[in-house]
Amino acid sequence: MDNLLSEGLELMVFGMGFVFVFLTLLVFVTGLMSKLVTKYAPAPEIKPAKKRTSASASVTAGATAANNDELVAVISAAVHKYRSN
Amino acid sequence: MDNLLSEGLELMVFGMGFVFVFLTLLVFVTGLMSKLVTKYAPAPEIKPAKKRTSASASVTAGATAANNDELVAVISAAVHKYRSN
Amino acid sequence: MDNLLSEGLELMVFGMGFVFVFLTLLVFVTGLMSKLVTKYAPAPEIKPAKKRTSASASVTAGATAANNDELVAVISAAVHKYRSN
Amino acid sequence: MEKLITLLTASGIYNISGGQFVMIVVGLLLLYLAINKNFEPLLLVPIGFGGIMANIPEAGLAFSAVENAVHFAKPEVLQALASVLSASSTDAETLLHAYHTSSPSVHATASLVAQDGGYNNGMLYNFYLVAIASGVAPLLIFMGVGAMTDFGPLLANPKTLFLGAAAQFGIFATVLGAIGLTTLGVMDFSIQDAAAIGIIGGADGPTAIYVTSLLAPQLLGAIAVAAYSYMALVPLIQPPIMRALTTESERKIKMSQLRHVSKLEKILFPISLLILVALLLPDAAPLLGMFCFGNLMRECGVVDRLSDTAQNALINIVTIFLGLSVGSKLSADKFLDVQTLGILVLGIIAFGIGTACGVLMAKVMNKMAGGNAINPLIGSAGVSAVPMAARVSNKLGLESNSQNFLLMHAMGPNVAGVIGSAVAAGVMIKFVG
Amino acid sequence: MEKLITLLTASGIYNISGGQFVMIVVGLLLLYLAINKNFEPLLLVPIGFGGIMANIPEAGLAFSAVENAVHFAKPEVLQALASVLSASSTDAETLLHAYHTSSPSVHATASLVAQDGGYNNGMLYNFYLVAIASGVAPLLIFMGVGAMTDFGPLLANPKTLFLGAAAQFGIFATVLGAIGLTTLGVMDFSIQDAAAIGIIGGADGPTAIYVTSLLAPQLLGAIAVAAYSYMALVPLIQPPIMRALTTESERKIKMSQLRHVSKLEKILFPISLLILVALLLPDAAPLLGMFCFGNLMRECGVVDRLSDTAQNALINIVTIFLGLSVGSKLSADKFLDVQTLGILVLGIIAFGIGTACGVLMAKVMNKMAGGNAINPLIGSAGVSAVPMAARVSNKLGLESNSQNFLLMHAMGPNVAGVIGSAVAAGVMIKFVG
Amino acid sequence: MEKLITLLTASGIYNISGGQFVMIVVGLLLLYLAINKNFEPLLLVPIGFGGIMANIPEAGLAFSAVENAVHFAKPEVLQALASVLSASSTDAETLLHAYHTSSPSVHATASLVAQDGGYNNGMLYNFYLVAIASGVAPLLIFMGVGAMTDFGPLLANPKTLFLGAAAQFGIFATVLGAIGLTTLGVMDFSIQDAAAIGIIGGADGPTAIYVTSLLAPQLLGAIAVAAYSYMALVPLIQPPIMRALTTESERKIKMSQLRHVSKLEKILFPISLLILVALLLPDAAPLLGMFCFGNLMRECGVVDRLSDTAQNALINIVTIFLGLSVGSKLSADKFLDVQTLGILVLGIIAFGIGTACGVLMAKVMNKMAGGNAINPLIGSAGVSAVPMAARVSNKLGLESNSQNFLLMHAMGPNVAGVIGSAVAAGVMIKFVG
Ligand code: NA
Ligand code: NA
Ligand code: NA
Repeated sequence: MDNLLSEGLELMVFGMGFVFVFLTLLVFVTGLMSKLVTKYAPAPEIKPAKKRTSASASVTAGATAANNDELVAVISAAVHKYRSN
Repeated sequence: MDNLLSEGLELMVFGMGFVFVFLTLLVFVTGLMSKLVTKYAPAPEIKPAKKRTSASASVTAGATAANNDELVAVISAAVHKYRSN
Repeated sequence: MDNLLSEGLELMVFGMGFVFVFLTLLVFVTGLMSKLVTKYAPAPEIKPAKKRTSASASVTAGATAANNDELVAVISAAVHKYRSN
Repeated sequence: MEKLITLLTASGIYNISGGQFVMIVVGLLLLYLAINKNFEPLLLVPIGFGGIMANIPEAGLAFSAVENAVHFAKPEVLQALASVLSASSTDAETLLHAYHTSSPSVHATASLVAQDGGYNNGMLYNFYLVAIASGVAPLLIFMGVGAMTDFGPLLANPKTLFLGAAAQFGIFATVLGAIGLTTLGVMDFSIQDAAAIGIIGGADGPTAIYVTSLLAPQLLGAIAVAAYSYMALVPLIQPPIMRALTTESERKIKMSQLRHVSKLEKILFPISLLILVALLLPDAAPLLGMFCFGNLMRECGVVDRLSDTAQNALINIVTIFLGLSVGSKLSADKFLDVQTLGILVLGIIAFGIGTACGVLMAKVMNKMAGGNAINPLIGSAGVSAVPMAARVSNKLGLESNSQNFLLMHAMGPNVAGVIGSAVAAGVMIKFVG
Repeated sequence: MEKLITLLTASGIYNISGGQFVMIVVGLLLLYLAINKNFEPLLLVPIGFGGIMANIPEAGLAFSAVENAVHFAKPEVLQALASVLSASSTDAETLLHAYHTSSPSVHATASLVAQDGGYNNGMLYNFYLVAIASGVAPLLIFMGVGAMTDFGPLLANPKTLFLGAAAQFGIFATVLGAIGLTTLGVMDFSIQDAAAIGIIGGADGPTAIYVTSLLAPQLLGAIAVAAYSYMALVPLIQPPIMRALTTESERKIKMSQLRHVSKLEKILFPISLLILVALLLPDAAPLLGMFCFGNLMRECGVVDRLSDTAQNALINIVTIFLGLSVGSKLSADKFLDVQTLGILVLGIIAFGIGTACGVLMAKVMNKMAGGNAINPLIGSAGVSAVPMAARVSNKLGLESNSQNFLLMHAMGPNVAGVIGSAVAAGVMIKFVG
Repeated sequence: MEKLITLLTASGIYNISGGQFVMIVVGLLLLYLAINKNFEPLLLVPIGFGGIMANIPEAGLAFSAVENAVHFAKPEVLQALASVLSASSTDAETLLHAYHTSSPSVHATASLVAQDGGYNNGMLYNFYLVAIASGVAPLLIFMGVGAMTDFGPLLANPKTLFLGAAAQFGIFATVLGAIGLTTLGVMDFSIQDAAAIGIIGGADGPTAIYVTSLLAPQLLGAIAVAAYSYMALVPLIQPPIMRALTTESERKIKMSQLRHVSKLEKILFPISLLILVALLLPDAAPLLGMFCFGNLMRECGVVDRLSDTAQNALINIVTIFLGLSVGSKLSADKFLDVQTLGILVLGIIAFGIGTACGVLMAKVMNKMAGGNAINPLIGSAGVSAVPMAARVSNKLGLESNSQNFLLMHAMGPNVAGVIGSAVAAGVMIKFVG
């Protein structure tokens, strides 16, 4: 019984301690991450999308937003021709 | 063989009988239920919803329709402010 | 090792051969099927639906498009009456 | 060269049996009926396609690991199977019979032995195990159907429950018919087989599949195909019977409008039904319990997202697997049997008797109510086959009186028929399960 | 005649026990609360309905094959079970105790013996095995919740994570309370039971179910019901505590607007959290891993169709089975126990302490930040109960200052509370699992 | 204090191995490619995330109960495992080798022994068992892809099937390459490994996963990652090859418009294909059967709700589990191997050869058809990688002639490539499975 109680106390101390340590670390990690993001990829809302597009434009030409626009045009034309005969 | 036939007959009598007994009881239970509802919660269509709202308004204030309306207003305001800076 | 190599070669010859045989057969089967369809069920786009309707109209009267139109009318009428009292 | 021979001798065209060929044609026929004639396509497209896949020679998609092992007949595997199954010889028939009649624990051991030998359950067999042998698929479909069902018309006129009761006479008369054929030596049905066949007359697919999977799993293919086909044929089967049993003046009877049913009544109904089931017939609890649960989700108004999923994504997913699983039972050795013929004949008789009893009961009720209150045409809807049977009642009503809309009045007995056949199913499971 | 007697003696009304009757009433009460009072209906409707089905006499829907075999007590089956379970006698209690404490391999053998005897798992028991015993249902719900969660407010003000930490004190204090009651001889909880009960204070349903299924499965029904009920009661439980611990001027504090959070930060957050979990507390990896996965699907913007399914069809399907499975644990012998009373009392204490600690922590942080930066009302949101607790903070804020919208500020601690209790759950599993 | 040490010694940071660290970085890289470079994100987001979770130290999420038991090494459990596995010693390597090479029945027994010792399958391992080891997930994805595929362009010009055949040469050439490397002693692939690696050249994710799970499950992680990565890289890999093998005038060829294809042809095509598979190559029946089933549901027009679910809710759910399951095979000991390097190199060679053969076949067909009928650029689409490869053909066509829209013409060989690689998969399974 006494053993159970001491186990419970220990659980409380270490458990609560660990929760605080973990969330404190998360505060630091999150803060650091946000700082890095703001520093090296500062544009709000619009840049990330833009950045992604331009970065990948050189790599996976077929799959980017730019190409998707183009694709829509192409498909529209194709479908139009295809249906109109 | 004969045994099988008598078993089938018995199954028919008791099966059909039971189906009728069960559905007859259901007729009574349903009728009684409808009568009680019409007597003690008479309002058609609109009351139940209303009743629920008012009854629970006193208990789980945060989760009722009334509060939902309020909530929408609050969120709209919050989002508006949040976005407009 | 040598055994493995010959097994691989055999796999390539028979595998590739089988793929070609299979797809060649599929070309013929598809072509034949298309020819038969064009011959015996020639109408483009509209006939199959029509055919289905008329063919089944005599068989499953309750479930065809024609009946569905009728049904919509019936239900509308019914619901209208039912709600308006 | 050797590889070429392997390929040829393992090809379908080299191995196809007459039975498999016929069953592939049957599968194509089911697809034709489903797609071209609109025969319950949601079930018959997957069933037909599953039936074709089940009969692809050498693929063994519908067979268990043990059945596949017996088919390919490696001597050492057969020996090991004979040993765990305590079979007297290693010939296919003896082994399969011993396997199919073995206890669950022997079954499990035999399955491991077959897997040790390198054989596995076919894809469709696995679908069958998960969807039907476990019982879960029909129950989930019942839950979805519950979530789609509006009990309003029934609550407005609860007496229509009697019509749903009367129409179940088709079920029990057919059981007797099946037993009669056996007594006469024409067929060879056990009492369990007879009960499962009778349920076709309940005109309710998931109920028929559920009962058959419990009482006579070897008949599942034939019974499910019969049940769904006849449900699709309701507009053909019912009208002559309905016309024969009613007079023109009866068919002209205009029923008074249904009263409005409150939300609260609709919420309390599935709960009342569940409690009645709990008190009287626990064996119907899985079927009717899930049905009531679906209906409560629909009506209670606070779990709309669950109700929506039960009526759409979930029931669609389950339907795909249920259909393919039923199709897996369309193998030649099980389906191409004189029993299947018997089932088809008995099934249509069950439908006919059910329809007739529903109409006759409606006539009796009409007499008792003064002769001008209940149109007997709504009695046929008591067989269920929701909503087809109710539409048929409506159609015949309109033929006699173009201003007589019976649809809503027929929906009452129609959904009552679902409850009635689920109760009948519970009685069957209790007595012969 | 014999058949009639069979029917009667197998009916529910003939066999119902007092406990079953009471539990059916409890199930009805849960449905009433869910439907009429809007108590977390998405869970409590299935739980309540499952609870009623679990207590249908003779149906055995919530029992395993072995439990059903013991209930129906065929002597030869009992004998065979006693033999594989090494039980000293064949009376029900001895057998069931031996079964429930047996090793997994003995368990599996006993199950096959019961099936050989003709008994099967009940439908709800199968749902329980697949959904909860496997651990998968709470994890998928966590994934869906992750896909629904916006970490923007938390990222705009990461310090609110401290509030999510402080509110977990309710969990550990309650563990100590449960142990205290045991030490005093009032209750009889093991350390595992105490840990599972404490998690109620985490105010997070899936976390509570996950932890309980690992540490104290026999308490699952009571703990899940308590957790969801108290989450529904948050608007009643929290306000008095919040008012008592704050001054009017504190409640009037207007918080500065949250900064804008970029898309990239939102994408990197779940990944950062996952890596922190991986490095520090592997035992929380399943829960927080699936949560982060859901959130990453939401934020990354390239798998919207997966995120949409995780938030809708999938979470709805899982919720239906999870609810019914939890309901299956509302059987009389497990729920109608003085322990349940203890759980209910301890659960509400856990909620109260968690709320208080959150508020107090917010007061401390406010002091440290100069006394006018953080409204302590947002502290109570740290218990999680998303988004109810945040709404309560907002509501009380508006009462003191009708221009003070705290909702977005309270969402930070609110989602921090989810992380906090998942971490606490990991610690529990590590130490007493 | 003891608890603190427990916590520390069980933490990830204390236990992480170099391999796990590298694999977590690999997982992050996959997420980066998926999210930032749009590399097949629907699969690579779950695969990458699953890979990170699989490498969380001490969590054992990707391990079976037996592997977890061996990792934690309780002496009595190791002793019991050694006994059922007939292993000569209790060291980890011996036990794991005995476990991985044991028969299914010994496997099952060992699993129960590990569970008796208190160890369980990790979450991801369970996902793998249900989704991939059972074979069901790739098949359901194939069904969904079938439901999304329009065979119209192929039916309008069935000869493009030859292009889908030619492009499969990449598969078989790569098998030979893998065997060559083994003969030279550079790598150590079995014939099964070689066959699975070759299938990467089929440019079809679910086919590659299905074949690999049957022939070489230990290579699943590397092969799936290679297959999806290279599919994403199609716009980089194909253009240089296409340009090198065609002349400017060939690339300018304008193809005549495709004829209209009737609904009935589209309905009959999947049925014809199924029957051809049934007659010639039963081993391809699961893959192509489910593909045809999905396509029939799409085209038949009477089961739209099933087709819609197969294309949305169901395929999304399966994709989530398939991705996480594949990710679970990205454990350091299996992925960080020189074999993975070999797989990556061979995979890209397979893609290249397939592309080249498709283009060359198109040139031959163009010559045979008079030299101005078929633009060879559509040949590369025969590798499948639907619809990326067809878009690439279209793009290069536009570069040479801005009025030349090849997209619809390239869709024919593109879907033919799916059929072609499924047939090749069937041949592999037949010969080396
Ligand atoms: Na019925
Ligand atoms: Na919490
Ligand atoms: Na391909």
